[in-house]
Formats: sequence, structure tokens, C-alpha cells
Amino acid sequence: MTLVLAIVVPLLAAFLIPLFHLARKTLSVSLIGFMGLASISAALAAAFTGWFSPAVYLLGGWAPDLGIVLVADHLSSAFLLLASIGTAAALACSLEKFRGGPWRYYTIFFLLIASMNGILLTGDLFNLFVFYEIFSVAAYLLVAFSMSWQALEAGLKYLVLGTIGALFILLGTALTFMATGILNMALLAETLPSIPGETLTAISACLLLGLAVKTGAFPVHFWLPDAHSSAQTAVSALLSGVLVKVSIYAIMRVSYLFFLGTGGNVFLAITIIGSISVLGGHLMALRQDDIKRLLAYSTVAQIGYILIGVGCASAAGAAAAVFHAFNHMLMKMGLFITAGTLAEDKKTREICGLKGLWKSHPLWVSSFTVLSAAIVGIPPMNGFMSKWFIILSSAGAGTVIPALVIAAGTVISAAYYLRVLSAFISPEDERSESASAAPPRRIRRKGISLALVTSFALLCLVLGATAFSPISREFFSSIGDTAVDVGAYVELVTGR
Amino acid sequence: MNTRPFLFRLAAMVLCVSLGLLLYQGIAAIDQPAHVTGAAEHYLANTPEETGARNVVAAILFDYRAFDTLGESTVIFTAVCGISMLFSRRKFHRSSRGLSFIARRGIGLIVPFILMYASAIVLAGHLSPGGGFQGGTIFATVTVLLCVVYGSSFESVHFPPWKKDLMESAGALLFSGVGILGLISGAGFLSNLSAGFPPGQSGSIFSAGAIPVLNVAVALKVGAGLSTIFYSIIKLLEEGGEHPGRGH
Amino acid sequence: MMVTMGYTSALIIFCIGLYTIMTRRNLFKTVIGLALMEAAVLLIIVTSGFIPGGTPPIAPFSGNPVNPLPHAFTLTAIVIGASDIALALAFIIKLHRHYKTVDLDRIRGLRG
Amino acid sequence: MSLSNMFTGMNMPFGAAAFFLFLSTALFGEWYFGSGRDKKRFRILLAAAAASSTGILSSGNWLLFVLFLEILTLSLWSMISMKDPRAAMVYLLSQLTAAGLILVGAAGVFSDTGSLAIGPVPEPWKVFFLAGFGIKAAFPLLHFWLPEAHGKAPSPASALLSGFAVKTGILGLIRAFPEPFTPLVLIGTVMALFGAFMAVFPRDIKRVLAYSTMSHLGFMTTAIGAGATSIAAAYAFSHAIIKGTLFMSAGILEKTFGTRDISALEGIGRSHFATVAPLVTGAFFAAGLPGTASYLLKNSVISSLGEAAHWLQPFLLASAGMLASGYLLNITVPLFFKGETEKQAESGKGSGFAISAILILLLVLSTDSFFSGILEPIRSVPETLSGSGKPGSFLATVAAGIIVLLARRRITGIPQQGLPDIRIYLSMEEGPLCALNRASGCCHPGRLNIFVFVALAFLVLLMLIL
Repeated sequence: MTLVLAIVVPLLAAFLIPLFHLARKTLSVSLIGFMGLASISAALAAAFTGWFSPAVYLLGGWAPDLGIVLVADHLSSAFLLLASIGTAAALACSLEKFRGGPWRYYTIFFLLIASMNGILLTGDLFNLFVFYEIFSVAAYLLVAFSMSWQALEAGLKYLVLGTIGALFILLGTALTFMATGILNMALLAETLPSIPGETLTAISACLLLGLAVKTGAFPVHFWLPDAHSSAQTAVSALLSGVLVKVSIYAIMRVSYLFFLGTGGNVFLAITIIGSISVLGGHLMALRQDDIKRLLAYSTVAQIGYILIGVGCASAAGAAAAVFHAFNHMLMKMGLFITAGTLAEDKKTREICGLKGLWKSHPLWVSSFTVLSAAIVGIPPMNGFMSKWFIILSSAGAGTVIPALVIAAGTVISAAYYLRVLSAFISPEDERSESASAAPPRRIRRKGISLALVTSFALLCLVLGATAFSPISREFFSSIGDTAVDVGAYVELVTGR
Repeated sequence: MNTRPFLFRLAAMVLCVSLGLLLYQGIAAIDQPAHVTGAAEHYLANTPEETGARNVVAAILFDYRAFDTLGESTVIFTAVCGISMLFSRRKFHRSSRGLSFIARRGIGLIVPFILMYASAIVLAGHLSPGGGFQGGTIFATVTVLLCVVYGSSFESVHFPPWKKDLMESAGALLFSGVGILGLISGAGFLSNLSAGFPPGQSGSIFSAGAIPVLNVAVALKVGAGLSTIFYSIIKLLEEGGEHPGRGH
Repeated sequence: MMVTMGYTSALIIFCIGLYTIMTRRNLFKTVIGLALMEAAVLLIIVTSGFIPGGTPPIAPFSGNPVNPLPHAFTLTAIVIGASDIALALAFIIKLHRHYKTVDLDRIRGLRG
Repeated sequence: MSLSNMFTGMNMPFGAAAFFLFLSTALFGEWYFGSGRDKKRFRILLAAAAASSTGILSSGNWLLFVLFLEILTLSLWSMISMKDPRAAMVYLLSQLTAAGLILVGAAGVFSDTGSLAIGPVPEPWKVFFLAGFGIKAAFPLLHFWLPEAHGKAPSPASALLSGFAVKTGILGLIRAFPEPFTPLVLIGTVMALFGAFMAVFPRDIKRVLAYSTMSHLGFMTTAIGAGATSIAAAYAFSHAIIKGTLFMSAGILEKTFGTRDISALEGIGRSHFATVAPLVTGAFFAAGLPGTASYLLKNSVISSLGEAAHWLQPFLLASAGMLASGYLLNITVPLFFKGETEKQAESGKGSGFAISAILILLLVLSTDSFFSGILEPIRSVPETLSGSGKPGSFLATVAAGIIVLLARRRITGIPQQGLPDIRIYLSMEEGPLCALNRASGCCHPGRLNIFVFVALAFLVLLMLIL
């Protein structure tokens, strides 16, 4: 029951917002805030339900082979938690910036929340595709929301590539259905190993390409830097922090359920994609002058880290990947919010223009420093810990090349984050100083964003410090164990 | 030069052909069954008893897999919301003049029949081919026709955007409302007969529990949504001076 | 035989759609390519429900009804595809206001 | 997560070196950093570095070891960037690479043995440790960061870098390769000679000292390769003291006269003897005067190669020793030449007798008798320090040094920086890195057609892989 509410509550909120708008012409912040709170708590309730007693919800009361099921095990619960934290932060930032103004923005936002929860909970392949479409359409629109030409161009490119990706997912789903006649993922996990090899190749390639496009992994990443850098601050943070993770959940779920038992090179392919993403993302980030674009390419690279963890096809790898996904959510959301705010205050996104910020925004810059240290992987931070776990599991999986790639990526990322930080700290140019000596324009108070960013930075420190504590280890290793335990998933869904 | 260089086209061609061949290999390896298997067999055998509907496709869409349909109509909802967001910042300046008197009268005669046809398709969705999507689309064509024949100002006066928004949201809420009724009754979200909706007399309009209601909800949503999409895009073109696509 | 032809033609349409997207510079043709690909995938899904000598899956059945499940999927996917394409067209119209063109080679402000 | 007691076994000389170094640099830093802000910053960073050094020495597993290494790296990086951000960047990136390689190796060890405890490394993972600690200990070709960082850092930071930071590489090598390991002997001998050779040319005192550090590291590496790990550890202690003193002495000169260029400093030794005294004394210790620990240790390294060694390796080491006296004379003797102009102290603040005295006193730790005295009881040394070098060999070394000095002064036209190093291949303005950077610029052309093309090509590839 709580599972379906996690999807229905935000959906209802999205359907009600136009009616409220028609009735009142304005939306109050408290109304949106209340709806957001309701949606987030519904998602959290589902997450806790799934965490403490893995649950299955039969929609319409139909058995798993007839209808659609929602499943919450440890993996989905963990990602639900991640998504809830991320969306709550993004919603708070949007409320602070836009107030109750753009009702369509909030409608789409709530639709996005509903679809994310849907992707995380569904146990049906076609249903996954449907939710993926809501998710993608909402994401295209949020990217384009600012209506600048950059945003529109990014939105269009995202749309075309995303639709092609979706078509490949649909093709993979169709092939799966043709070969087996079922769409329930648990039942498919049992049936897929027995279908012909050529078909399995086609299915895995189509699904993998489609999901890789949606995730933004390197060879098909083109939309990601455009979209993440052109969107509004809160949307960028949401895109990089949460949406990417939801896609990664889909990759994990599909690959572990379908292809752990079938053999083949799916996980090798995932590892290769991950390694290319790490190198390509970092190298591209190195040559960016636009700070948001730099962060976007850094996201490509971080996706690569997570995919390397997924590609290990082991419980340890999955646990490391989830840990890194959590860390990256915290770090990248904080970085994007900080970069967006600083760029707005300076009215430029060029790194060389963002000088002298240490004096005017000390708290922002110090949070940025902590977060970027974490994302580079400086030892006591969480980024180091999760990278270490990924390296460990990748070495355990028998190939050392991804681990070396991660090590190289750390060095490159240190180089470009240092460039940004040194720009922040270096004193302002004479000329621009005289320009900004003009009466400071009305600086909006950004209390909520600042609080969010600093708390994310603190969380990074805490997660890093407690990475070896029994609670954290148990949390993540139990996620890893459930992720690769196909038998338990099948048993949970079918009741056998 | 509308295309890319020759070598690029050649490479693209080679890639397309090789992809096609690889996919064909995958498809050819599947042996097409001579009769229906799996879940479909169950649907075919048990639809009338379990859902009360005669049209098995409608039963799947609105009962067995109604959640997909909710998602799908949400996709339209999202797209409509987005398109009207993209075009929200401009207002009507002028209206197209519409067509001649004969055309106006003629359409005036035809429209009621079209509406009747659409309603029949929607309401009998659980009995015969058709349903909310198909009917809703026909409803949307009516507004398009009216816009073409009477000019867009007629449309904007009689079906202003807020009415369409209202209809769309109402359809969506109706759909989720049915689902929540099922939830309250304890049978589960979007459950039909087991939630206490009356099965009715098989073959009559009032049968199959909540399926006709869901059909109506979807028709509202689709009709209003498609009409809004058309309307939003038309608005922009009317400003004049802009004809995308003419350049090539 | 029928079925093989259905699949083959669907795959050919799919590849034509991809080829169109890859080689045409006009954005509208890109959208046409998307629509072609989508139609091809739907064709594959519908074909997979084919039963030799099948009848419509509407009770009471007169003979050997075809698989209704692909029909339901197709209906769902059609609507989703239509929304995608409508959205793409809307984006193109908006983008045309800025670039005054629909030529892909000129719509590349974001790169590097 | 085990912490071992730091003052046991092989960590002892390193701990002692760290103790004396941090003490002396703290004192020296108080004098060196005049202004308030820099001084405060230096104090904090020094504290962080000291804490992390304690961590490095007491960590019982590779992960903790690397973790503390990186904290040390970070604090030294901020010290260097107080003066030269670019050199600091090179330093940081190279050290991060090293740490990454060690981590990869450690992960491999863990997957093989199920334990991260510091100890001998199994076969397939040796190469990662070799490369990682190789960067830390500046193996030839991996040394590109060392002259930059040592030469451009503030002097206290240079002292720490040369005295302790590079020694962590030696410590790691000792831990990872406690058994005789032939490749290390080869690397070490080449490195000793290469460093000494490169040190002959620069006119910048700190750059000379940096290459000299590399040469000495070569001696230690040779000792490790030959299996004489305790000699390497003892050498590390002695070298830490000497090189720390030398760098701080160079700092005194720089602070007092505003330059480190030896040709600009000609003749100042006559007027400011107290200021140059630590440098000269240190140079004597480093050159290996009989009665100093260096003398003892260099001979021990050569004899530890054993009877079976090829004649080439001792020969390389001996010539490195000869070049060493050459470059040391090269930076000390000109101080007493007759300069054309009497250079005045710029800052007006002489080193002060106290600082010089402290530095010279520090060197006492590195005298033969004292050194053996403090190290003997805690060494668990199977090898004995062989003090049996012939006095004649020392005279030969000095003679060779004078020849080198004279030859060096004949060669003109060498840039102030010395010979070009491999760093030119790593600059972003030219060379392969630049080409790579330019190539990656084409990776995102902004054309939708190409995006789809790449995606499709990728899909076909995927289907072929799967």
C-alpha cells in the first residue's frame, strides 16, 4: 500500500496544481511545500517499508504474471532514499528561487517525482518503459524551462537522443516479449537464460544502449553536458544528482536480474562503458571554461565510476556503486547549487570571471572546496572511500584496468577542480573590481540553498569518516547482497 | 547541400545495414508460436468473467495493466503541460478568418454526428474496438475542424484554454480517483471488479465495472490534451512572418 | 512467411528512420526519422501478436483469437510516441525563433 | 585498521628523522616567514604534516598508509603553493598518481590474500607498488615533479619534502620489497648517477640540491634492491638531516640576498660567513667526509651489493659519489670567490647566529660516531655498517669533484635551470598532452547527426562484443 502511494501522491499533486491555479491564479509556497512534503514522505514511507520488510504490491490485485507489480527490496529502497533527499533539496531550492510562480514548472516537477518513484519501484519491464517516458519528457521540459536558446537547444538534443534511447529500450522490451511472452522482471529472470543466444544478444544490446543513452555514459553522453549546463540551477542539481542515479538503478536492476544468469559479456560491456566514461568525462572536463559544463562533464566521469562498480557483477561491486551514487548525489548537487549561485551573483559562468569570491562568499567557497575535495577523492572524504571500494571490487573481479583508469581519473579531476578553486580564491581583477564597486544590486538572500550546500558538505565529511563503521558497511553491503541475489528477488515476487 | 558528405552517408548506410542484419538474426532466432501462450492465454480465457468486458484489449488496457495506461495518459499530460509552457508567453493577436459560409454551415451539420461517433467509441470501448484514446482523438479533431472552419477566435471563445486545462486535470483526477477507490476498498490500486465496481450485464454499455469510467477519463484527458497541443502551436504560427521549414 | 515479411519490412523501416536522422540536416526530417523508427518498433510489436488464421480478440470468440497483449502495448506506445513527436515539433518551432533556421549545421551553439 | 607502534623496527630511523626535521623546520619557519598571515598558515600546515607523518609511520595497512600519505601531500602542496602554484600543482598531481597506483596495487593484494596489512607484495602486483613508490621516490623518468617542487617551494617546505616526503617512498619500498629485488638495484644505480649528473648543471642552489636528493635516493633504492633494508633506512635518516639542513641553509641565503643563483652570490662568503656556514658544513657532510655518516653509508651500500654483483653497479655508484663532490663544491666554493661587486644583504636581516648554529648542531646527528651511537641499539640489522672504506678513495672523490667543478665553470651557455628535463613533454603548450587536449576538443561537435551516428556505431560494436 505504501508502495503505490509513493507514486500516486506526487501524481495527484501534479494533477491538482492546475486546478488550484485555475481557482486561485497564484500558488502559495506553503501549498507547494505541503505537496512536496507529502510526496517525499510517501516515498520515504515506501523506502522504509521496503527496507525493513521487502514488499510486493500487486496492482489491481492481479498475480505477477497477469498484472503489474511494484517491488521494494533493499536496492530500490536505497535509491528511493537517495531520490527523496535529492528531490527535497531541489524542490527547496526551486521554491526559494521561484516562489509559487510558475505552476507548470511545479506540475512537471511532481510528475518527475512520481515517475522516478515509479521507475524505482516497478517490477515490470513495459511499465519501466512507460515511467521512463514520463521521466524523460519531464526532464526535457525542465531543462528547457528557462527558455533561453541554450536551454531550448539542449532540450531538443536531449529529446532526440532520449527518444532514440527510449525506442531502443522499447525494441529490447518487444524482443523480450516476443521471445518469452512475459514482462514481469522476476519471471523474466527465470526464463531469459533459456532463449536463443542471438536474441539475447539483441535484447541486451538494445537495453544496454537505451539505458546508457538515458544515463549519459560516455560514447552517448552528448546530451548530458548540454542539458546539465543549460538548465536552471535547481534543475541542474536535480539532473546530475538524482535523475542520473535513477537511470543507474535501471541499469543495475535490469543487468543483474536478466544477465547475471545468462553469462555473456554484458558486464564486460558495462565495465568498458564505465572506463571510457571516466577517461572521456575527465578529459573533456579538463578543457572546459564554463563552470557548469565542467561540472556536467565531471558527472559523466562519475557515472563511469558507478558503472565500473556495477560491471564487477559482484555484491561488493554493487555496494560500492550504490555508495558512490549516494556520495555523488551529495557532492554534485552541492557543487551545482554553489556554482549556479556564484555564477548568478557574478553574472558569468566563465571560470576566469569567477574571481574574488573568497572575500564575498566565504561560506559558499569553503563548501565548494570541501565538496570538490570529496569528489576528487581526497582521503578522509567519502569520495575517496567509495572510489576505494570500487577499486577493491574491480580488482576482485579480476581486471585491474578499470582500477587504473579510476586512479588516472582522480589525477585529472584534481587538476580541473584545482583550476576552479584557484580562480575562486584569487583576488579580483582591478577592472572588474571597479565595475562591481557600483552599488551592489539587490542580492537575494539564499539562506536555504546555503544551508543545503553546507549540510551536504558536512554530510560528505561524515559519510567519509564513518565509511568503515559497522552501520555504514552493513547498510551498503546488504544493498549489494540483495542487488545480485536474483533468487531472493524472484522468490519475493512470485512467493515461491 | 541537405545531406552529409558521401563517405559519411556510406558509413551510416553500412552501420544501418549491419544493425538491421544483427537485429534480424535476433528476431529470426525466435520461433513464432502457432497459438497464443503465456499470460495472453489467461486473458483470452478469463476476460469476461474477471473483468466483465468483451474487448480483451480494453480489459488489458484498463484492468489488467491499467497502471500502464495511467502512466501513458500521464505522458500526454506532461507533454501538453510542457508544450503550453513553451508557448505560454504569447497571446492571441489576430484570428484566422475561417472558411466560406457553405463550409461553415456544412461543418455545423457534421459536427454533432462526429461528436456522437466519438462518444460511441468511448462509451463502447469495453465492448468493441475503440476506447478512450481513439475517442479522445476524435474529440480533438472536432476542435481542430472548428478552428479551421470558423477561425481560431471562435475556438478560443468557446473552448478557452482554461476549460481544456480543467477537463484534462479532471480526467486525470477521475482516473486516479477510480484507482484510489480501489485502494480504499482494500482490493488494491486500480482494481476493478474485486473493488466492488458492478460487473453489470455482459454486453451492455453499463458493464465491466470501472472500465467505461476509465475510458471516459482517458477520453477527457486525450481530447483536451491534443486540442491544447494543436492550439498552442497554431497560436505561434498566427503571429505571422514565421514559417519554420520553408528555408529548405 | 507472412511474419518474416512483417519483421523484415519493419526492420527496413527502422533502418531508414535511423539513416534519415543521421544524414539529413533539416530538423523536421529528423523528426520524420524518429516517427519512422517508432512506427517500425510498433510494427514489430504488433506483428509479434500474429496467429495464423487469427480473429479479433473480442468475446465471444469465433475461432482462434490473436494475442491481445501486443495490441495493448502498441496503443500505449503510440500515444507515448505521439507525445514525444509533438514535443519535438514544439521545440523546433521555439528554436526557430532564435536561429531563424532549422538547419542542424547551424544549430550548434552548444559544443566543446 | 591496525596501528602499529611507530618506534619499532624499520620505522625507527624515519620516525627519528621526522622528529628532528619537524622540530627544526618549525623553528626555521618562525624565522623564515616574516609576515603574520603566511606564518600562521605555515604553522597550521606544519601541524597537519606532522600529524600525518605520525600516521604514516604508525599505520599497519596500506589503505591507512596511503590515506596519511595523501594528507601529507596536501599539506605540503599548500605549502608549495604559497610560493609557486604551478609547481605545487605538478607536485599534487604526481603524488595523487602515486597514491592511486599504490591503492590499485593494494586492492590487488587484498583480492589475492584477503588482507591489507603492510608487508611483502605478491608477484603480479609488484609493478603497481614499484610505480607508485617510484613516483614518490623519484625514479628516473618518474622524477619530473621533484626538481620543480623542491626547487620552487619555500625553503622549510623543501626541507620537509626532501627530508621526509620522498623518504615515505623509500619506507614504502622497504615495506613492499624486504627481499632482494634485482630491478631495484638497476634502477637505483642509474638513478644515483643520473641525479648526480643533472645536479652538476643548474646554477639555482635549490635545484642542485633537488637533483642531489634524487641521487641519494638512488643509493637508498640500491640498498633496498640488494636486500640491505636497514642500511637504506639508516641512509634515509642521515640524508634527511643533511638535506634538511642544506635546504634551510639555501633558504637563509635566499631570504638574505634575494636570490638563489650561485653566480649572483659569488663572494658573499667572505663578508657573511655566519650566513653561509650552514650550507658549507652541510655540503661537507653530504659529500661524505670521512667521519660523517654519509661516508660510512655510501661505502656500506656499495659493499652490500656483495661479491656477486657485476662490476658495473659499484662503478656507477662510485662515479655518482665523485660527481656529488663536484656539484657540492660547485655550490659552495664560488661563495668564497672574489666577487666583482660586494653584494649586500637585501632584507637587512641576517640569518642571525642562532639559526646558523642550530642548523650546524643538527648536523651533529649525522656524524659517524653519534649516528652509530643512536642507531645501533634499535637496529635489528643483519648487515653491519662497514666503515672499511679506504681513505684514498675519499681523496680520489675530492679530486674528481675539483675536476668537475673546473669543467663545469668552463661550460657556458647552460640555462639557469640546468639541462632540459622530461617536464617539457608534460607541458600543456606543446607536445603530446597538448595534442590530446586539442583532439578531445573535437569530441563534442554539437551536431545531432554525429551524435546519433556515434550512438549507432556504439550499438553495433556492443552487439559484436556481446
